[in-house]
Amino acid sequence: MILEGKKAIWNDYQKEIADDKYYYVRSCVRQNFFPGSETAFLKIMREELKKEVYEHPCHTSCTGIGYHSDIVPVETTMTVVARQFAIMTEAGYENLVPSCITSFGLYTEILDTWHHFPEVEKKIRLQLKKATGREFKKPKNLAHASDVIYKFRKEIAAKAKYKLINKKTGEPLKVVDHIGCHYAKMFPSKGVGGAEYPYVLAGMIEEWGGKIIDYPERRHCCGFGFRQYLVQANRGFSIACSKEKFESMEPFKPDMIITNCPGCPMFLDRWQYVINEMEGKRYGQNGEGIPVFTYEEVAGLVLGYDPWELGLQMHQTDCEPVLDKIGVDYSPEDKYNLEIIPSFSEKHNLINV
Amino acid sequence: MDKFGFTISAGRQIDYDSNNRRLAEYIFEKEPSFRLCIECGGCSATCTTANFTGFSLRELHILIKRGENDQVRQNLNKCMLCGKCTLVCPRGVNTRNIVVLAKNAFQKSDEYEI
Amino acid sequence: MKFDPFIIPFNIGLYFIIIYVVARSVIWFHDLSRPDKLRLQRGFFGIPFALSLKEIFMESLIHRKILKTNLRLGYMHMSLAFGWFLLIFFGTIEADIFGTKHLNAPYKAIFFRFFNPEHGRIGFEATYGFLMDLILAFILSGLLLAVIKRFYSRVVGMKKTTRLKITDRIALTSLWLIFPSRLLAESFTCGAHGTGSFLTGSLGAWLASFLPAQQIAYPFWWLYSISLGTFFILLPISRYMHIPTELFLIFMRNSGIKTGDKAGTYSEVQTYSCSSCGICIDACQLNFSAGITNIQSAYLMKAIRNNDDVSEIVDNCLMCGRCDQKCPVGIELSPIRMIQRRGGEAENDIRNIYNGYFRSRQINIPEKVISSSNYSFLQESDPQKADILYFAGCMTHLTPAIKNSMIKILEASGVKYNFIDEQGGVCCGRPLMLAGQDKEARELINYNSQMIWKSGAHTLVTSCPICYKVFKESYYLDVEVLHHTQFIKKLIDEGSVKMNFLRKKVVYHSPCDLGRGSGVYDEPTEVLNHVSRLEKSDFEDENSLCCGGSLANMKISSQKRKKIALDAATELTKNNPDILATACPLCKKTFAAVTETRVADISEIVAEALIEKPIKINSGSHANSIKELANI
Amino acid sequence: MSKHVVVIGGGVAGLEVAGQLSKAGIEVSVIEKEINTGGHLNNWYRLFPDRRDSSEVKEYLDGMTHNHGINLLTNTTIEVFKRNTSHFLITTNGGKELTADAIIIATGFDLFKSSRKEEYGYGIYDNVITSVDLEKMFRKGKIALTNQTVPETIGIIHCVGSRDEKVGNFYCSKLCCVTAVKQAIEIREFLPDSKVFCFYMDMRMGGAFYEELYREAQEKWGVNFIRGKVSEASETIENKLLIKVEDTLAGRPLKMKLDMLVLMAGMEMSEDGEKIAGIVGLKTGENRFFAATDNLIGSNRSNIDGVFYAGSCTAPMNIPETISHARAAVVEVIDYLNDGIR
Repeated sequence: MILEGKKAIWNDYQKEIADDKYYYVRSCVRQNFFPGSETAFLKIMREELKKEVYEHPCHTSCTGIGYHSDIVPVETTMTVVARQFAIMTEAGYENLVPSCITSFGLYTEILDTWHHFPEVEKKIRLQLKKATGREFKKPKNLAHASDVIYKFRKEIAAKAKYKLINKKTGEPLKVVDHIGCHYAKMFPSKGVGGAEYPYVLAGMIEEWGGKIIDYPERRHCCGFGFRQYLVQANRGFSIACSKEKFESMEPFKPDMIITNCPGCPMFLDRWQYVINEMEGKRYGQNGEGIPVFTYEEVAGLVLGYDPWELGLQMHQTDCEPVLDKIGVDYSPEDKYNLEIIPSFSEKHNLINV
Repeated sequence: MDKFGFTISAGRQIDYDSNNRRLAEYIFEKEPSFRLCIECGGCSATCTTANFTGFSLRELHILIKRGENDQVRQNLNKCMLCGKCTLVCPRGVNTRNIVVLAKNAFQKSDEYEI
Repeated sequence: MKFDPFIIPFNIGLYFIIIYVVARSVIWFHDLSRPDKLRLQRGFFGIPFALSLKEIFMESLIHRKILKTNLRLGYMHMSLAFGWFLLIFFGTIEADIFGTKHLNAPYKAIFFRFFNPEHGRIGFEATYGFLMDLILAFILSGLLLAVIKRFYSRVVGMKKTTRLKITDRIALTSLWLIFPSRLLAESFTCGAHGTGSFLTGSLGAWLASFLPAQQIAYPFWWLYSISLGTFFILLPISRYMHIPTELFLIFMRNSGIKTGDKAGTYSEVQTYSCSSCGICIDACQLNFSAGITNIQSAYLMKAIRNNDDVSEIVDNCLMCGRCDQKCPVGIELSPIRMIQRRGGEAENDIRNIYNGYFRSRQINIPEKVISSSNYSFLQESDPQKADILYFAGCMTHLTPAIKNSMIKILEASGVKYNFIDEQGGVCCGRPLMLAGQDKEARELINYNSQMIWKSGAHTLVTSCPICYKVFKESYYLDVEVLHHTQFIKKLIDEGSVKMNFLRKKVVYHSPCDLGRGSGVYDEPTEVLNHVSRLEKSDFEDENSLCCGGSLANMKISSQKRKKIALDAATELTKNNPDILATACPLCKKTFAAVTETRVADISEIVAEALIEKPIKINSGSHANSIKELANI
Repeated sequence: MSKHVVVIGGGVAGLEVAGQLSKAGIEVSVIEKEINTGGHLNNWYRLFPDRRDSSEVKEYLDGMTHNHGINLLTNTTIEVFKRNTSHFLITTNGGKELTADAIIIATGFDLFKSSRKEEYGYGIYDNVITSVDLEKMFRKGKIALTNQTVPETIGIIHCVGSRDEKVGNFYCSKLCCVTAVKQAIEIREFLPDSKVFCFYMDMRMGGAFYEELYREAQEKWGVNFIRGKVSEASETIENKLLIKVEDTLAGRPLKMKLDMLVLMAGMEMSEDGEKIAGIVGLKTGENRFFAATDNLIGSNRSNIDGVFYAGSCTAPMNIPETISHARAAVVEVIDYLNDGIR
């Protein structure tokens, strides 16, 4: 591996990320999958970085799941997205930050389509106007929430309580980064580092002391794939995808996986359990699984947030091995203690405090 | 396992490195013209067997070369050895001998330990 | 003198070989199938026995067939075999007449001169001695040829001579030593006693003039005896086993025993009867065109005798049958090769002398393991009813001109026929058989048989000699199987088709499976004579060449095939015929690729000559106008 | 007064044109941006199809220039280009001014920058090299991995940067297939124990003796040909290259590990050619190469009277084609100089 070559590519793929006044839109599914993540993002942005982040209660699903499952027609999707833009415009924001990778990909795709086919944009504006009476401005800056954390990775590192370093050995933790397919595969220029060698998560990990693993199946889908998972009979394909990834990363002995997509941590996490149930196979060291984190969770851990407040007890593959390696100060007995959880999140569970 | 209502799907990918290609090596050694195939498909087009069922000698050659021996074994015996393929082959591949060698190899051993 | 120790080696060898041959004969007889045993028993008391005696004399002693193909080689074999026979025959009489008593032990005749050194001075004795010297000189002349052949085979008109294994070498050396040592032993004895005729006497006198003849003679008598003894003992494990075996073979053959498709006594007797004369090597196109020199029948027989792995040899053969035709011993070489193909690869035993004498016999060739039904995908056939079936064959579909010509001829003949494989048929099964896969072939044979049976036809016409041969030999059909040349001949004879005479020079190439393989030589040439100027070639009937395209050879490269085809086509087109005619789609395709001369199947030539709508002179209808006349 | 022609580019086409014009009694100047003439020939070890040493062609071309008194300006580029009524004025980077009666553009091609096919990891993975890198190894007489061991399995990817809309090149570079076959043979010559796999989309062996070379590669050298475009390469923990390709003839995806991957970089319009197109005002085609006025009977003619093309600045060409094209340009120039019209 020639690092200079990678750096050259990373330099080629840099994007503009707004530095304040974000209009944040949540993911449909993340709050169920890893409920602490979005809350942690808001806390980091507002409390640690002192940035303005706005959320709107009328924001809806972008219909990306329906769109990618061939259920919702593209024009409908575009009109729904136009409404999101209209609400943002009404709120006086222009820096759109979706929490969901698919939303990010969809917004990017729609903006690009409108750029190349202005008549479509015109038609959608008309449809939105007819349906809701709303008008909109296109976002001035579109960045995924992980782009924003990437932008402030150094600031976070400066405030960090822990480093992604094995406390006992002093070695950096070996981290697998998994990027959601819709982040840059469709529009490589819209992702930090492009599609082949994405840097958005790698940049965070490097900054926070870890070491990124480049394994052969890094490009492979986590297995969510929408249609593959939604129909039960197809789930065999979904899990086969994840398995292929695990088998490919296993020889590198990763300590953890970091992701930036709603579906990926879900599937990489839960399928490890299912594979173990089906085949009795685990891919981590000492007969354990490989803990899977969202980038917000990792940022929260680095900043010294309580693991249980971050929602790590919601992971099916236990996170404790990583916590122990980093040397996080946590109380194992409080893992399922419901009482401590609201103390962290009640403020940020509300919109626009 | 039943409790999930699905199992882990087997991939269709040819894993070249873990496949056993002794059969191919054996045929390369005994019938060097095996190397000369340019995959034109002339053999499959004229094939007597292919007139009746799904059988492609061209594909069979590829599968032997890749070490996909199970698939080879499943299809090999459909060949009637009539020899039309040898006649139409533009590269002079001794197609019949390849089939005969593969048959012999399978008869010698199930594990293609030739 | 009645006894001398030097005769011991000879006696041991002689009694050993007599016992061995008798024992072996008993085993062979025992292993015969019951019908074959009966055939042999009946043969023993009938005409076959007389025929065999005649054949043994003509072939085993005189070597008539070799003489016919190759005079010098024939002379070599004759002088050794017939000469030796004469020597023994007249030697025994000599010992009987001139010896001390009648009915002597064999050694008395063989070493007569030693025991009767004073014999042969005058009169009748001297004349008889002259005869014996003449016979010895006859043998020695043949031996001289044999020695030269070994080192320079072209002297006897052979391009290639067989290669030898070690026991063969020792046996050969002892054989070579027998007659020179007899000559020297007799000469020295004669020299010492002043006896002997023109050869032994003169040589003996000259040798005695400067050597102590009496003392030197004795070691040569030993050498003579040892040579004989060694030769006899090595006989069963050397190629000279063919000498006693051939007698057995001739008798079996005359009794009507055939090779069949499994290894058995008869195939084993045949492999032992091969004298490695090498005529098959010279006949083989793989040898003289393609430079493949290790697979010919002589080598196959030797490899089988030696229990060697024959897999590389058996499959590399065109099965053209030229060697079968040329074999002076009449060994059914192709059927024996087919037995080996069916058998797959034999296990290679550890070789030793013991195995040579008492090896596991060829009866136990391991059967190939064949997987279950391969052709279950074939749908049950439902052919139209017809009197005559036309089965073009796989190869004919690659030569549409033949197929179209046959349709034209069939239409013109007005017969009710069904083109049974018009949309492509199932292979006849012979290619599988040629690969030794009889069981698979049987599946296809059953399928086709059913189809033929269902059609209710009485005649089956095919354009492909490969199909023809297998239809004839391996199908159980109640229809008349005809190759299209036979069918056309019939139509011509019946007057069902009329033809113009084409003013074209045609040379006919007889396809292997049709000619040598099925014995159809006459109809094709008669048809060609009927429509064209058929010219002679150097390779006709049994001596036809193979086009090189044969499906029987699994191993040969396309380049070598081409070379065979090119050589054969060059020979056949030497006199610049207009058409090189053949009767096989495979031959046609093979030749067409290598020659500028037009290559055509007989059916094409016939179709060209065909008067499609003969003007019926006596018919009631007549043309009303010139235009209509032109149309009929 | 003898006429003066300026040839831009000192590669195969440029030197051939210069030599032939000079023989015809015309004064010739060659402008070459590099220190040495010969262009891409300098990077090549042996040339297909008969695998002669490239230096033989180089010697021939050097002979052309040395024996015919050509004014060779190496290390030189064009700064200013002007046209008067009957002649052209060129100012070089050194400030030198040249007056020419006709101009021949022979700027040749650039090899596709393989790092642009990010999925193959050229410049990132240790043992991914290009066809040119391999030629350099041949010249050195040693094929080795970065850890100096000898590769056992080597993959060759055809069509890198050719027939690829994703990198903006729709056209076929035409020479990469035969280069791959030639290099596969040479690898097997150097490393008799190695296994070589060519991954191709189509084997385009159109030139004289190309198909024969292909057959030789299969028959004599046992090179394996797998039909399918490699979609991605990655490095494994053993520092091997894992490639994914569809074995289109088996109709199934295939993965395999290789020690070394050689990218058959295609041909592109040269960067300097593009600059010159701008300076001179020459038209370029959809494939970005110089556009001739007529693809059938005027492939040497440009949209400017007196400016002609020679060689692979108009389209991918092999050496015999380049030489022929250059000689054709000579005829065009002489006609032009004689008649004043083209």
